[in-house]
Amino acid sequence: MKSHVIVFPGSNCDRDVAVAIKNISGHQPQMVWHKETSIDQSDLIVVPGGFSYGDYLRCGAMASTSPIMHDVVKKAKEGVPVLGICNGFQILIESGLLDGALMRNSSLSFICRDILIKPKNQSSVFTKNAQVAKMPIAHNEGNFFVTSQQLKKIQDNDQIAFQYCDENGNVNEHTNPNGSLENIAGILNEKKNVLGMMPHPERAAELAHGCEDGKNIFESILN
Amino acid sequence: MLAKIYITLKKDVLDPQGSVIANSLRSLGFNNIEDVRQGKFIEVKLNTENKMTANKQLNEMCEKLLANLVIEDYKVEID
Amino acid sequence: MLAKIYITLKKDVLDPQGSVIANSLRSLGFNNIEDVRQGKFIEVKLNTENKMTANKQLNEMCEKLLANLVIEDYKVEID
Amino acid sequence: MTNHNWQFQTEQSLVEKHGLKLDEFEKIVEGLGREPNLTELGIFSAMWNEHCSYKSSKFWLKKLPTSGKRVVQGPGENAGVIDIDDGDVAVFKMESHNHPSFLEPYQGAATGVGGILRDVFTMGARPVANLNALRFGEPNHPKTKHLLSGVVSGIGGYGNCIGVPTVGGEVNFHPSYNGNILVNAMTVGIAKKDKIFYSAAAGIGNPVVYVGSKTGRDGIHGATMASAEFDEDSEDKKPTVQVGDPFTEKLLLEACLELMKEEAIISIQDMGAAGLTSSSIEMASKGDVGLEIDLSKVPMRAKNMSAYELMLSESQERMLMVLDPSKEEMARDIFKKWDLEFEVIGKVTDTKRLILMKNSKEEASIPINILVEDAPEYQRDYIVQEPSPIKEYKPEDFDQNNLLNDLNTMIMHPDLSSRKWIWEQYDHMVMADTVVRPGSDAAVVRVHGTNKGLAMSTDCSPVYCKHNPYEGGKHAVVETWRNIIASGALPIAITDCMNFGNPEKPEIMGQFVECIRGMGDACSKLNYPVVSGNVSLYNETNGEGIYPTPAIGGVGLIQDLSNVKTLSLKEDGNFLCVVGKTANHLGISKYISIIQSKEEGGTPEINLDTELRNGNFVMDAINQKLIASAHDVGEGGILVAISEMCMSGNLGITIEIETNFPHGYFFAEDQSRYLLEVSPNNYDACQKLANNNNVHFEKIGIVGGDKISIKNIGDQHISALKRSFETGIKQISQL
Ligand SMILES: Nc1ncnc2c1ncn2[C@@H]1O[C@H](COP(=O)(O)OP(=O)(O)O)[C@@H](O)[C@H]1O
Ligand SMILES: [Mg+2]
Repeated sequence: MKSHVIVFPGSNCDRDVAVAIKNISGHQPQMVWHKETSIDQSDLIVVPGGFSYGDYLRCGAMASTSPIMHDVVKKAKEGVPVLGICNGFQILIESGLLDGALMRNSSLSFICRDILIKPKNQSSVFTKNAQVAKMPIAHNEGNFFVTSQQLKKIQDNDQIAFQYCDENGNVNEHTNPNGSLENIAGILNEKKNVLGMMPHPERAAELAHGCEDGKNIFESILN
Repeated sequence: MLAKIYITLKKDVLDPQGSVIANSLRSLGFNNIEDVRQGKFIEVKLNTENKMTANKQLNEMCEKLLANLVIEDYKVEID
Repeated sequence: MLAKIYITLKKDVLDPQGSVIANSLRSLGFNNIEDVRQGKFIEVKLNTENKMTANKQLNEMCEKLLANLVIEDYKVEID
Repeated sequence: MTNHNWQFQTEQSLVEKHGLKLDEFEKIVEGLGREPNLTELGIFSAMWNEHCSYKSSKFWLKKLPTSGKRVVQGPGENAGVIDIDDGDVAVFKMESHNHPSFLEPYQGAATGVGGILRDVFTMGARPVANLNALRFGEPNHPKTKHLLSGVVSGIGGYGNCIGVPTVGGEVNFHPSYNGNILVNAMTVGIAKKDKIFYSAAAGIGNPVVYVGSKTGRDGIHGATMASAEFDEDSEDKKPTVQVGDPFTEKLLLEACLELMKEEAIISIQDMGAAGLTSSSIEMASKGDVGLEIDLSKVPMRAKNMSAYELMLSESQERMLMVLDPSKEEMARDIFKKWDLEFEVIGKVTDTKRLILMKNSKEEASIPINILVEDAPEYQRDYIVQEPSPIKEYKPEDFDQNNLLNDLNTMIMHPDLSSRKWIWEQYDHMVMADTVVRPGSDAAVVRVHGTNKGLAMSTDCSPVYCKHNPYEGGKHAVVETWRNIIASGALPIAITDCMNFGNPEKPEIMGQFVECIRGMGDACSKLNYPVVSGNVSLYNETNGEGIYPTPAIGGVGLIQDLSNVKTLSLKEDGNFLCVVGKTANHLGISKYISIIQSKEEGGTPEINLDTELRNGNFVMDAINQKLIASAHDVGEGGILVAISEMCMSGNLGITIEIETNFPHGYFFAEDQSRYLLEVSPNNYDACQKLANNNNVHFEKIGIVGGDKISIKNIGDQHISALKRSFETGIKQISQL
């Protein structure tokens, strides 16, 4: 089991996700500085949350042009599982690995709180054991948008990974924290080996966090 | 050489920021506001005299980094 | 009537975004970048035909809401 | 001041514009043996102003207790340091950014956070939590909405980006802040005890290195504009508001911590207020050495900056270090990796002078001691005013049928309502060690990789301080102490931020003196020393001072995280018990101010012996695992505290206690009280522990259901209460 966490200037959930992976799998992930150009053989590449390049210009835009991203894209195309969380999701979108765009939250303010998500796709390496789960979000730009054709495409192709919901799995405007189209909280690429999601599973990964629902996603890839 | 770049959201993309601004303006008493859209205005100082190459470069910058073509359009102007 | 508003940071005010964008462009190979400043570009659709009053209104909007006069300058243009 | 016959070349008005008194100027001339040039005048002005010299407050601050078994570093360094066992230390401090936040709330608050973070990581600590203490004017004052939303998004904007969780704080609204809001920011960091960095420069000939952002004309002392030298193109030279760049600060943080792992840094000091001036002088003075700086080497953002501007610029995200010369290249590589400026700008000398060169011309030469040791210190006149009299209230004055309505009105008020609208804009979970999030008493943050944690809370009641500064000073300290105890921790030490009006007015100075006396008595009694702090005076508009506001930030240690308590009720059938006596003190209470719109009746008094006994009892009971949840009784009294426990736990309660003065019992703000949820099995043990310690402990109700039911009075649904609770602050943002 070998995993890698990419570190950009301004990443700030890199350590958190590494700790979660270590606790869950027993293996210490390797941290990869963005200026490097290649990643060793890997079973999981994580693009962590934070404010790469300060979120200046557009979240994820500058990080997506970092040297390491060529190899991340290449590995993703070869089928290596790639997980982007929060700013990592934004980076994967900007690098073209995932469809759509993440715009400013409809409230126009940063939101940090627990939300619930339910899996729509239940076959990918990330979501195969997923259920309704509670975990935090913490972002300013998580308002997912795609054009109507693209939406149809990702729907038809079962690429919607998670939707914001309530305890009973109901998906509606009251359970939508940021204005995302179709309450989308996470999406997959066509091949289903790349997942981008706004919620932070690494912040709901041990008892001290008050909730362990986030472990499921890591367990299903790592074990 | 000073270039100006305008980045705007595509027509059919919702602009949450613009609508909030429009509402705030209305509540300040500007009742004749029909619509507000917010974009970016970027000024780039380039060390070159050649407008042609500058123009080409600036367009490339927009495509590669400054604009997100999924949701945004851009326009380049050179003084 | 469509109006365009340009909001820019005052000259000596630090523009953290601009400098990071400039560095990022340089590392993409655009070596002749001297400086980048990022501002806002706001389009306002107004239901009026009178340019004079529109102009007055738009300036007021900038002073009251759109621009932060402590650190920003603004410019209004009417098509 | 003496009446001078101005006999100097320097214009009298120039001296005044630099905020220096004429006899202070005489002192400068005497010390230098000549008149200062403009750059030197600027340096003196910065060093001798209240902010850097503490000239009005020093005498009194020395009276605070600052030592204790766990104190590793008390006041005097960038931040205080306390021992939290196992070779770990906690490093923390609070600082004000009041005036800049009033001018530009987003940037003012953001740069306030940036500044206090640097104070903490300069000492070698990784920041692990931010807190704040905020005061705004009346909720419906025309400026409040703009200031509140700007300050909150500024604090979030900076903290979220740099990736340090903002885990707590406090906020009040009062007309005394209409024209002068308070923004106090606190940072807590963790370091290894044997890896703390200090500011004293050492090693003659060692390089002085500038790192971080470039220097621009940010926040230069207003006097620049006035001085004759800048007449031409003065528009260009206007000082500008500081803009925060949290991204650069994040890089600076990582680069500094990376370099601190090597044995390279001899001394380090952040550039805060008065930038290069205060940082270089601080280093030289602490190390009893001189510094020679070549200003032309300073990385500049703007063109043609003068020596004066370079020395007084308050550009953010910068640091000054003295390095071991053999490590210079290694250090340079680290900063290069993080894309930061790194420039050797000078060296340590044995002259004990600050010598500034620019393009080979000497711009200043000042003996360090006259800047620091000889700085003016005043024992200002003060008048201690009589505290507001304590008023006795009678049951007949209140209608008990209104009691639950009154409760509803109170918890809807911005002073008592939920602060969720605020903390949801802060990332309070990044670093994944937040164990108790905002919304409980103290926040708890785990020490990374261990099973211990730090509890922290900021508090102050300015209304209490106004009406009785001595009791108010005690209260601010004790309130953090209680919050920390209620979260399951041992309170260890505090930092403070003393926000007051103009100290040249004897009544204001009297408030300051009395608040300090109250704080000192509480700290001594509770073995809870002051390890760092900050003073912000002259908070006035149109000659009216703000209410005295000694904001306190307390820190405690939890050895075993399984002892953490929150205020949420946990289980049907448990007993709710009150610790401490209620004596119907309604004076200056939230009830009187919100329901009766009055501010009268006297500040409640604190008996520090009772306080200590009750607190120790709660700590013991928690450590003996007898307690399910805990909450201190604060503003609003018992019923507000009970409501908070119910709303947070989504559980109701049946209150059985009988009283012939319900308003008095339920809304009084008598001190030294806590509410404890105890399972029936543990009740006897608790009662016995209380008896043995001479602590008043009494069961008042049984947890369960979805309502607050009070015998002989009525019911209130928790869900309805919650709706009211959540409107308060949010409403302001929608005004
Ligand atoms: N400005 C703020 N930022 C973050 N959290 C805040 C702020 N103000 C209050 N809080 C949080 O809200 C809760 C209630 O605060 P407060 O009313 O001061 O409690 P108490 O009366 O127990 O001291 C605490 O958890 C506190 O940390
Ligand atoms: Mg508090």
